[in-house]
Amino acid sequence: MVNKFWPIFFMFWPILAIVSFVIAPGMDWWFPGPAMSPLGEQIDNLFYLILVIVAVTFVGTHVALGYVLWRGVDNKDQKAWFSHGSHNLEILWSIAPAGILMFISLYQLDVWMEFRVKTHFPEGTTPVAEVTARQFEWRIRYPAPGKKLMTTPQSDDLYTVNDLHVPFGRPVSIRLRSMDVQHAFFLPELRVKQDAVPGAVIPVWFEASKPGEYDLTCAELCGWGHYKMRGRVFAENESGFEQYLETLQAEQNFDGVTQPEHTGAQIAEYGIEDSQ
Amino acid sequence: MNRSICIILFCAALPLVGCESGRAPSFQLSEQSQELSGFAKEKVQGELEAGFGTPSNLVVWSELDVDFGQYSGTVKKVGPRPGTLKIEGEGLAVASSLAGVRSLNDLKGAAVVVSSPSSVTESNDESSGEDGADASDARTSELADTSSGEGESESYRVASYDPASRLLSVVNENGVPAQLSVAKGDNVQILGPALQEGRNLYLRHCMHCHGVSGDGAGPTAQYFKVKPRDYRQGVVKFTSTKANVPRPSRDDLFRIVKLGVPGTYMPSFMLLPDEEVHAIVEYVRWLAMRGEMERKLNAWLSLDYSKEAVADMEEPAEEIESAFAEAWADEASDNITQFSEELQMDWQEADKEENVVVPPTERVPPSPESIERGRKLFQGNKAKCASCHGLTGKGNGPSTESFNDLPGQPGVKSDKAGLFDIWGNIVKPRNLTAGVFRGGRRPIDIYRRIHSGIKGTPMQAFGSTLNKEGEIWDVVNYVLSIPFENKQGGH
Amino acid sequence: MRDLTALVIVPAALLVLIGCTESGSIEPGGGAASPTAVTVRGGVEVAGTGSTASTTGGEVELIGDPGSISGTILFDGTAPKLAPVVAQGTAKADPAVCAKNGNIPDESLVVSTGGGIANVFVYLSKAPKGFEFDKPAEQPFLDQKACIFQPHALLLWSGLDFELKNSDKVPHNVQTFPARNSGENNNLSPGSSMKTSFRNAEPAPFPSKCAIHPWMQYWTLVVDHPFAAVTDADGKFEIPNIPPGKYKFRVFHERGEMLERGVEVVVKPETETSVEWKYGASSFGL
Amino acid sequence: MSTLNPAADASAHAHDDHGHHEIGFVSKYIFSTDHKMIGIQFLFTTLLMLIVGGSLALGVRFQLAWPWRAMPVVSQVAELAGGPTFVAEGGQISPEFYTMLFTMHASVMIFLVIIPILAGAFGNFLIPLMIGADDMAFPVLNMLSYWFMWPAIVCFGLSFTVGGLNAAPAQGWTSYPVLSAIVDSAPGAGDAQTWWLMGLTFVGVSSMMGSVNYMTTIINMRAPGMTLFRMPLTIWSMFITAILQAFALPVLTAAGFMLLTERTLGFNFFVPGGLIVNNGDPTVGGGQPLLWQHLFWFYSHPAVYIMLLPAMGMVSDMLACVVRKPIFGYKPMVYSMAAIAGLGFIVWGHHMFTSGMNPALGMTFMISTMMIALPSAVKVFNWIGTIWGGKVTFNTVTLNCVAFVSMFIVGGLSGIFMAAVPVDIYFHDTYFIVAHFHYVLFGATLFGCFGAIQFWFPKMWGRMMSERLGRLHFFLTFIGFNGTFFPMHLLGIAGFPRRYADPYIHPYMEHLMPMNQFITICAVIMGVAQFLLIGNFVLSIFYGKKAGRNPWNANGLEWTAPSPPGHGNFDILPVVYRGPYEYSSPLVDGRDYLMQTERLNPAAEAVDNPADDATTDPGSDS
Repeated sequence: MVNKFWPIFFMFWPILAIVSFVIAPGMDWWFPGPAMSPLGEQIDNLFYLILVIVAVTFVGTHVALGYVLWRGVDNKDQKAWFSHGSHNLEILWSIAPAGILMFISLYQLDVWMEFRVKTHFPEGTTPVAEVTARQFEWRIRYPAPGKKLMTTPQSDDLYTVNDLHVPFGRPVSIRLRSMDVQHAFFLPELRVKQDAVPGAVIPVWFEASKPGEYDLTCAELCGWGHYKMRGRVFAENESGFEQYLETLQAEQNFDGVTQPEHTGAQIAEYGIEDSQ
Repeated sequence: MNRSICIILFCAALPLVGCESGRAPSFQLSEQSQELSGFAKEKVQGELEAGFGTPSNLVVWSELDVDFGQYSGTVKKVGPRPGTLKIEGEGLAVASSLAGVRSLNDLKGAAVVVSSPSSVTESNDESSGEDGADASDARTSELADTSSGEGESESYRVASYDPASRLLSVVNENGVPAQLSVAKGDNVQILGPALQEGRNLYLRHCMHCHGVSGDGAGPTAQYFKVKPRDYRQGVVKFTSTKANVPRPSRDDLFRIVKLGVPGTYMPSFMLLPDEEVHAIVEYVRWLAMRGEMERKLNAWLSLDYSKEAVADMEEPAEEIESAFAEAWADEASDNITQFSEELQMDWQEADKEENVVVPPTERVPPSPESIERGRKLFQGNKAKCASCHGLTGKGNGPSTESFNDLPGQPGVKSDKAGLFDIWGNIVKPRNLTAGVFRGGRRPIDIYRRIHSGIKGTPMQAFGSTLNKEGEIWDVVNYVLSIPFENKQGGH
Repeated sequence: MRDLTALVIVPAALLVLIGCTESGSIEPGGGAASPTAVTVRGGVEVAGTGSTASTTGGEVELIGDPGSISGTILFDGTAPKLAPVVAQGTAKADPAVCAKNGNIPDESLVVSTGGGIANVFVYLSKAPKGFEFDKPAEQPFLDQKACIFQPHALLLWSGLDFELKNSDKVPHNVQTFPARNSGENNNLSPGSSMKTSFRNAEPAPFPSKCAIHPWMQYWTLVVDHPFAAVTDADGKFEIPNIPPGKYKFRVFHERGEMLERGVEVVVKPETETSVEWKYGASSFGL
Repeated sequence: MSTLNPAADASAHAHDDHGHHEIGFVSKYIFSTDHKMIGIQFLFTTLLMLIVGGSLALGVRFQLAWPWRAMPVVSQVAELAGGPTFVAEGGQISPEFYTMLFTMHASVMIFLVIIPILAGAFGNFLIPLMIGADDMAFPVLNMLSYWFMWPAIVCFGLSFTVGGLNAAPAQGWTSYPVLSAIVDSAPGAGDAQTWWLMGLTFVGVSSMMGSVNYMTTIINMRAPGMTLFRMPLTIWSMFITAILQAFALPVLTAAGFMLLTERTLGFNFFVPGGLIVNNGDPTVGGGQPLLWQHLFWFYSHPAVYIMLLPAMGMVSDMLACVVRKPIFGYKPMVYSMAAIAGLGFIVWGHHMFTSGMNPALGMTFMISTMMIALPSAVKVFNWIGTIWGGKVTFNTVTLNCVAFVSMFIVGGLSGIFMAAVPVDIYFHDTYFIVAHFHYVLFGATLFGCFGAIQFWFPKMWGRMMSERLGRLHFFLTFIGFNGTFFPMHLLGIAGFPRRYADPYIHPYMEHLMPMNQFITICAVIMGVAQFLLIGNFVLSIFYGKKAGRNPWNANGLEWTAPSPPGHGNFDILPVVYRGPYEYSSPLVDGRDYLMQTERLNPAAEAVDNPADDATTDPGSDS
């Protein structure tokens, strides 16, 4: 039995691996919640598709490996099997993977096109804000309520930081810029990621399918404070969004007289409305 | 043989996984204190440690009459386990006028004072009153008692507190569950929760730039073009307070932490929960007070007992030292009391309603006329904004080129031309065409900067100069219009 | 066999680490190894009583009526001629007004023909104990003429308002750099004036300047007692009405800085004690 | 019988071999032109660097597991080294020091450990021995290629100390501009980054020299009868690697120089205008940051195969030997390696799916990337096929080789997720990537190297390494490795980004801290285990069991030479009659190996008559 230790050992860890993947969702070692955008759902589906294919391959290869090892250790023959391989097998295991891989890659293309190719963006994608990444925060510029987002700053634009409010239920886009180095606009729950490249303005569209608060992080090393770039996308209904812009406008035009001073607590409303 | 080898190798490798070195963050003495001669430096350090403690053992100092939050409750029953108390009613209640201390949870290690009802009833009544000052007066006087061990009161430290079960477990100074000499109905108080949580958050979020001692010289700061604020003079640039009120209000600090300072490395902490930001604000104020205390002690001692002063006295060293000892014995007590009064007064001033700059009139609508008037004032001889900010507001006025005098040191010239702030850094007058406003872009923010200047910088208070109706508003309107001057046509 | 060794060692490694993790509790942001504690400290107990002699306060015997001190501070040798800070017509700011018809002199050392040094502060760092006095009725004011501060050395009482004036045709401002008060920086438009004050006494004179015309400097001493004086153009000063006793005076000059940390002066009842102090070029870094 | 085996009567030669060439210590051990000594020098250097890179990694892990706590060793060492001193902070490192830790970890591991240990150490040592040459084609160039490592090491070392307090490159090993191009953009972007680039250039020069040498040697200096398809797969892999390096490296070197000139001479390639970095004045110029990424990855993706192929080759050789069986599908193995190399040049874009490059490129790169998985798959199947029906004895070599295969499967499969563009949108720059390339580079390559060290050690020193320690080391490393890197897949799926000094300020990651602590514990076990390897290596040099010429009963030419081989390697010029994998050949009885040099039947075996190859060529199917 001792000479079987190692085959068992090499069998044992793949089992652990599989198990860990099986229990992972239960242990909350999985995606940060279900995909909160239609595109995200497609991405998840692709992920699960690949996961299945990969899992099968993984199990298959390791079973094979374990089997040949097992057989190998108690190979009582005086000599090993003298073989230089099999042409047909080679053909077989070249064609099969090729087919699968080809399938996977072609199957993905349309999702990619939808996400990145401008002509394939969904109907009615409207730009809501300009997000400028800088070390180490997200500076956000909205058009004044009822206005369109201009490419250059306007005198009545509204500014805020780290807190991007958008209407949910329809595709919206942002103009993604970087003020200094390369950053990446990453919404884990929405499965959106796009680098902010210095010197370029990149339109990024996404659609929050439910109202709520989604984390916004930076996913491209941007310096010592890379981890500090904590922002959020706050998806709310149209009226709530309008309401927000108006509050922001009021706050921003505050002249110290005409209305009660916004104390810290009230600023926080924009920041912390409902984070229990 | 192999066995032994691998054991040896394993031991050799242990350092790799060696446990924490046990080192803890520590406050550093300021440059001036370093200039003091040994014996004086000792005293200063001792005074600061006694009054403020170390980052890992903060001291709420009764001489420093500031509210750092307080939780209090009444003992329902002692036990079940040794060192645990059950708190009556809702559990620990906030007994403090301080905004930010509600629902702080990180109480571990905070000081607990358990005292018999008689000695504390009145302080409870008062601290529930609106006026924070009175409440804290009562409390601190009582703290003084507890510290000096009078009255039947005991100090422990929090091990844990569970709001749900209202079970508070405490340990004594040595960290072992305390043998409580506590009776039902005794009053329980947890001191300075805001300060403590603030310290934890500060060490995590702020220390790398602003430094453990708040000297703006954290390890990361060395790379910045725009240096982090050094709190130790108690001065911050962007305040809502009047020109003659030197300190920022709590709200000012809160805004800065929440919104960040565009155009600098100060990021926005918008998404930190309010309580945490409040706690950070409290800790920053406390650090500033510590720095000021050090500064005041220096101002007093450095004249006679700085290294160079001692060097050019003819008396022998021990004579000077004994002279110092006398002087210290004679004056320290009064001075320190006075210093702490001064700085509390400064910080209390800052939080008073009447010291916030409120424009007499509401904003003049940004009409072309108003903007034109603003331009005249900006460029004209009355305010002469242009001499620093330049005729077109690019921040390149003649003063930035022609002078290199360091502030507060007459005759001392810098090798670089420019304007300097009190921290010795060159400050560029803001380039107003960029549309980046560090102290906030609301009209009121800009109004206040014009009205009472930017503290610590050559940007002066124009409140008394632009005193005619709406003059400041005109300038504000002009300043806000500068970034768009050339784009107005297309708009 | 071999695996036994391994099985011994793996837990060992684990243990070491677990040891580690417990030595510092796990939640992030802890920073220090030891847990934070907020403890209480009572009022400072400092040994000694208020009445003992102090190096700076001086010993006072309140016997008899007050005397007075009059003194002169002289420059030892011939004072050098200092170049003007701004020569006529070369002002880098507002040449239309500043240094238009005349140099702006360097006032960092002003010596009269008689050798008296002006603008020297003579003061006690602390009022002698147990002696009452009242605050003066009015305070000196500060004026700005032809881009020069007048006076160049200002002696103020703490807590009393004093006036800042601008008699020029250009805006000025006054930026102060005190040690124990908080600095201010007020703009003064042409011909305007304002009032301000310092709350705390200062241990030593401090400089102030005009940020618009940085060559404009003056020095202020804020005191909370009457035992201080500034020398006039001839280097003379007077401290009237001072109780008999032995004092240690500070003598401060902006260039020579602390000329004396505690020069001893004995005041007899109802007599004028006159003193004369000489300082050579070296004291002024010349 | 023994007459058939030159290894048997070799001891005599072995002795007088040492007598012959008397050369001074310096030229023998330091500035040696002997490929074996150079290989060994490379080996020692890389093992040393392995420790350095490893402790840097542990620093990273500690911060991730217990953020902002006084860091045990690394911070103290850094202090000793005149680096950062976090005294006021009580040993709590600063965020930029964290970025420096992972930057230097990657740089050291890639440029000073993996590439040199494969090409440098084993390439040098094995190539001449395996093809029956007495030395490299250009011995002096060979020596230089080692001694150009040291300027690189010095530069990397300097980059830690210059610029005063904790200034080391902090841009990640990819050093993307603008971060790496503008001096103010980050701590360590100053002189440190410049030194780093110099170091990179030196490494490039070093491996360029190596690759030229390898190609020439392999083409020109094979022993009589060593036709291309009789070469061991190790040689094939080294050959292909050399070609890869020769064609890819110049691009990186050029890019490096462009960045250097941009930083030092004010040229403008990568920095666009109008950026406000570190709140300074706006930049001027019309550079394009993506240009760097293209150039960098055009080298660095092939580099991944440079870091993998030699291990594949060596594992193939070792595997065939330890299972006493011919390699399964020799020619497909060769072709697939060639295919990997070829495709390796047209897949670099999959590192840039989210970089905002033209989406059309994204599609093409996805397809080519998917395709490159194919040859890898073929190789895996062939390895399994090789073990199939073999006689497996589990010594350290076997264990490491099997681990190689197993880990490579995982690494390869996880790659498919990233090859799929839409899925990569989510996985880009998360810990899934980290898991993936550690499975390939550590899991595959390093296990291969551990095996190779054990396997060829007797050839280097004439002694065997300790089996027990070897297996213990393998066991701990394997456990530690999988415990460290497998959970990282889950971290990645949970959206845990790379290069975060304190990820837990983001609420959706707070709950991942325990897992990170587990990972760190495993990482420490793995790190500690490496001391077993070092100890085993050093001790066995002196106390190891004496080994004859052919301790493994292997077929390769190197086993006909004495152990250790003297100057000039072979006492008799080897003549090759067959491929290297004739294990368990029916042609001989009583033993299951048949060396390449053994002449059985003159009629059947010509020395180098291609027509006859058909009969003995292992590639032909039986």
